[in-house]
Amino acid sequence: MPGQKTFVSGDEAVAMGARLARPHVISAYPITPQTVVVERLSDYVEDGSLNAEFMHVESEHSAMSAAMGVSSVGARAFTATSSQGLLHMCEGLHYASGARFPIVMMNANRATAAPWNIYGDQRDSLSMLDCGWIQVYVEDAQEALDMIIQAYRIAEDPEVLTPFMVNLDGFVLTHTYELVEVPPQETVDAFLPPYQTVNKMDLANPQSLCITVGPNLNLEIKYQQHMAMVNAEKAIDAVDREFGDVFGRYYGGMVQGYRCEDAEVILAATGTTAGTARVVVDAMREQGHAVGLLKLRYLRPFPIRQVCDIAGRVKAVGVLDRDISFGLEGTIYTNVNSALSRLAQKPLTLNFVGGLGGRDISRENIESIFTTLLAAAGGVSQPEVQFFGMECATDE
Amino acid sequence: MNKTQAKSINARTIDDREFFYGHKACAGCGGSVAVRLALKVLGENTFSVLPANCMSAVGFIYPQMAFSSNAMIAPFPSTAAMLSGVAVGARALGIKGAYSIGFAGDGGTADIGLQALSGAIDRRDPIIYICYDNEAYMNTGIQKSGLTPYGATTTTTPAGKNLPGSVRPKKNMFEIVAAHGIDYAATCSIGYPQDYMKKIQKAAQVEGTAYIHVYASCPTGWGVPTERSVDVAKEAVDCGLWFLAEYENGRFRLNKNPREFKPVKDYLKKQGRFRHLSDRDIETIVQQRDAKWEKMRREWL
Amino acid sequence: MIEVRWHGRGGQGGFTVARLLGLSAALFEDKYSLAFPSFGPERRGAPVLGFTKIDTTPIRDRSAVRTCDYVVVLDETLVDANITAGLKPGGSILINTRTPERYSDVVNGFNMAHLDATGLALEILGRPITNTAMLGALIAETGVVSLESALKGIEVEMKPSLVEKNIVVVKTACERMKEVA
Amino acid sequence: MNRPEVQPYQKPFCIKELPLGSTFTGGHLVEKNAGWRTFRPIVDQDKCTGCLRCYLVCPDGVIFRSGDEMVIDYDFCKGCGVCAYECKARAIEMIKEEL
Repeated sequence: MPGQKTFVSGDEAVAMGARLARPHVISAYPITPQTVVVERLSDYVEDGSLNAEFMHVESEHSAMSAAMGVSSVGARAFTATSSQGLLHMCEGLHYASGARFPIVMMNANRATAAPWNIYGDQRDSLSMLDCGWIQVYVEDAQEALDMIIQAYRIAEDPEVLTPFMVNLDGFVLTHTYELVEVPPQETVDAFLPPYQTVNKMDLANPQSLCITVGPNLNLEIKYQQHMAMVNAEKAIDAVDREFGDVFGRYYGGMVQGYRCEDAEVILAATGTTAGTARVVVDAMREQGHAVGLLKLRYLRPFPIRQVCDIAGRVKAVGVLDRDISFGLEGTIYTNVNSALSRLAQKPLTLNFVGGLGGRDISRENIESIFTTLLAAAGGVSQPEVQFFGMECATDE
Repeated sequence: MNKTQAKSINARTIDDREFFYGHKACAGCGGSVAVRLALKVLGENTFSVLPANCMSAVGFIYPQMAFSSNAMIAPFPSTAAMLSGVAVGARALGIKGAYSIGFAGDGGTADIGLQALSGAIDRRDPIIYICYDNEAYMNTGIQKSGLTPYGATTTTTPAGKNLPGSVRPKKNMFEIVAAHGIDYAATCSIGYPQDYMKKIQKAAQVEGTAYIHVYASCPTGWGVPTERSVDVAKEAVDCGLWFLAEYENGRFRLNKNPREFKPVKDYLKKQGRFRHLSDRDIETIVQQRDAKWEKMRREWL
Repeated sequence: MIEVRWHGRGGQGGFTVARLLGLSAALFEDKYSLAFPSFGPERRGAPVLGFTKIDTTPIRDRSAVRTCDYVVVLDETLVDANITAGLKPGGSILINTRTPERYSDVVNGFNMAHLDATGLALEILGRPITNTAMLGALIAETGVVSLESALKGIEVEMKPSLVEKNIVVVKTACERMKEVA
Repeated sequence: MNRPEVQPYQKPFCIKELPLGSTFTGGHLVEKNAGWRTFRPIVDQDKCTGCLRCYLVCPDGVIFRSGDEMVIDYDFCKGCGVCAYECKARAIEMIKEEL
């Protein structure tokens, strides 16, 4: 049964993905640019196309707390937020992962205040890398829809039982309309069975949840949680393969290399930026430059092996961060370097920070990044952390 | 949510099982009386949610689990939000005949948890929210909360040369909740356990959201000997500094309207937290009490 | 380095006296000391521990105290089979009791001293708060700090209304320990 | 019995045996609270009128009717004295814990 073609925005694709995943309860608080997700879901609940309860919570902190309550009785919870909202529910993020509640949440990547900015960058989700949530970054609306469905399969896997954050670039993806194939409900139902778990309150077998664990066993419990996230890679790859077999779309699991096999330099990027980078790679390849793109899909668990296998061989690796961890460098750069440091011979690496607060990342920006990388590979020394696309001098 | 049989609830008809047992609360803890009795009234089919407070801190210390019916700790601001999620999740799963009940303290209700409680009432989620009020943040060592009464010394409102302890009156939680147009709200005291049990049962039969505000003494925080714990909660009502009332169908009702009160001074002087009060402070407290009762009698009778 | 372990119940002032000892050594005897409770919620009635470490050089080690030179028991109902666990050879145990013979076996060979601290506290303070009485007993038995430093510590640390009586308690405790010795 | 009882407890030997995340069985007791008290309540069954006020207000739920007697679970009584204080018939006395 082929899917039904639609022309929708990233937000709408997420709402459709959520509807297909049959959540029991949606608890969400509106925030730009996520609002269309919750508006569509409200329509679906009202028109009966989604048999779910919609909780009008009074804040994002309560959105996550309610979602945890839902999961604690074994029901499937869905929520969505962005930037300030994500930060407001930070306590709940750590809480849910520690309680092993497989909640799925869409996060519209958006700059964090102050100063106020409603446009896209990844400061919000990247500042939450340590909160114990699986994090995937999608490139287009189709991948957004598909990953909401895959997210439940992975998160609810008894070996994983870890909450899952699906990240979409604010506006550039959430509010951009494109062709999306919506898979049929029956196929999705076969792919994504109802949520079954022992990690819940049960009238027949009363449990205590979110208990206190002191120095006697806390270290071991957190090791258990860490290993579940590390081993989630198996489920991620398996679900990606099965999804491809069933729905015809393979995404490559943890990462997706594009023309990296014979590349001299590689640029690592996430989300919609990877899309633009693909176009620049093709163009520069025609001009005879051996450049490649490493699309990082998952940032937690982090694809250490894949980054080493694909990017370890080249002379120079660039990492594009729509983020800056003040006082050091881009957060993705820190993670990629940590992975590459496992290699006996670490390639030269450069960090390209830009696209903050909705600043467009143009093809020219990426082309000049590749040119810089090629020069660095040729021995021209370069500053390790470079802000690109600045519209005023930095008078350093 | 089906209704418990409407048999009148008392010491003989109450469930003889203990659902909150072997906990690590201080000897004489009033809060544990409130939790224990409520769970016995409601029976085994419950989902309890407690935020960070004494009762959760003493009830879930791995491997000693004192709750033998389903129970869960919520983030501090989230009692009513998480509890709503439980109730709505259970409804979505078609789980019948189970009560979703929250136990938060005074600060957990009137301060950090107020927003979530307001949201739950607004949504009319099918929950029973119990605030056990020991008039300060006791779990963290007796700091002032929004329900700390005027004149009480706490570690953050120390009575000294310049201040008589807390200088603000208790927030009026009962009427704040009622102002939401909640289906049922009541005030109780562990000193009047029969009245408390009856109101818990009534809350369980409510179609919609119910709120119970129960006065629950804290020997440690109030500076009373452990054996007097329940009696001091009773005396609070008898001297008029607390009251037993209900809000239902949009109307208030006073359950107990004593002709004359026991002396406030006796009630206060028994407690370490009030021992410093001057006669003038006590006079202020008596005036505040009389003003409150004058209003209640005028409007609620 | 001298290490003292105090056994009390929540609300009996076990940690207050552990801190008082450390303060006296640090402020009045040019020593370095650490004082800390057994971390975690202190529930009224629940058994709790307090620790004092005193040394002539700054104390860097922050790991849990495994051994100690002296064990001080403020409430004899806390005495159980492993009350002397961690006590160093030659160390002593002090128990607030009127019937020390009852504990001759459980102190398994360690030097034991005792004081009816409850009686003394009721006599002078009118309340069974035994912490400063047992501090007096410890000083008399071990000289861990001088009586004078301990009294100065009380003056600095305690509320004015409590200072005078507690000074009498500590002094009397010392005298009564000397009489028995 | 209508109250949870202390069960033997073995610290998990390996990660697989750990509780899953932050979830554990309800009503799982591994230790008593008897060590908390310095006084214990004794009921004079003759004076007791069976009003059950002590049963209602006991913070730990350790005093209850069994047959026609009031029984106390001394494993979990903390000796707070509420029962004795609240007993109108003066049928409960707090006596010093024998050592």
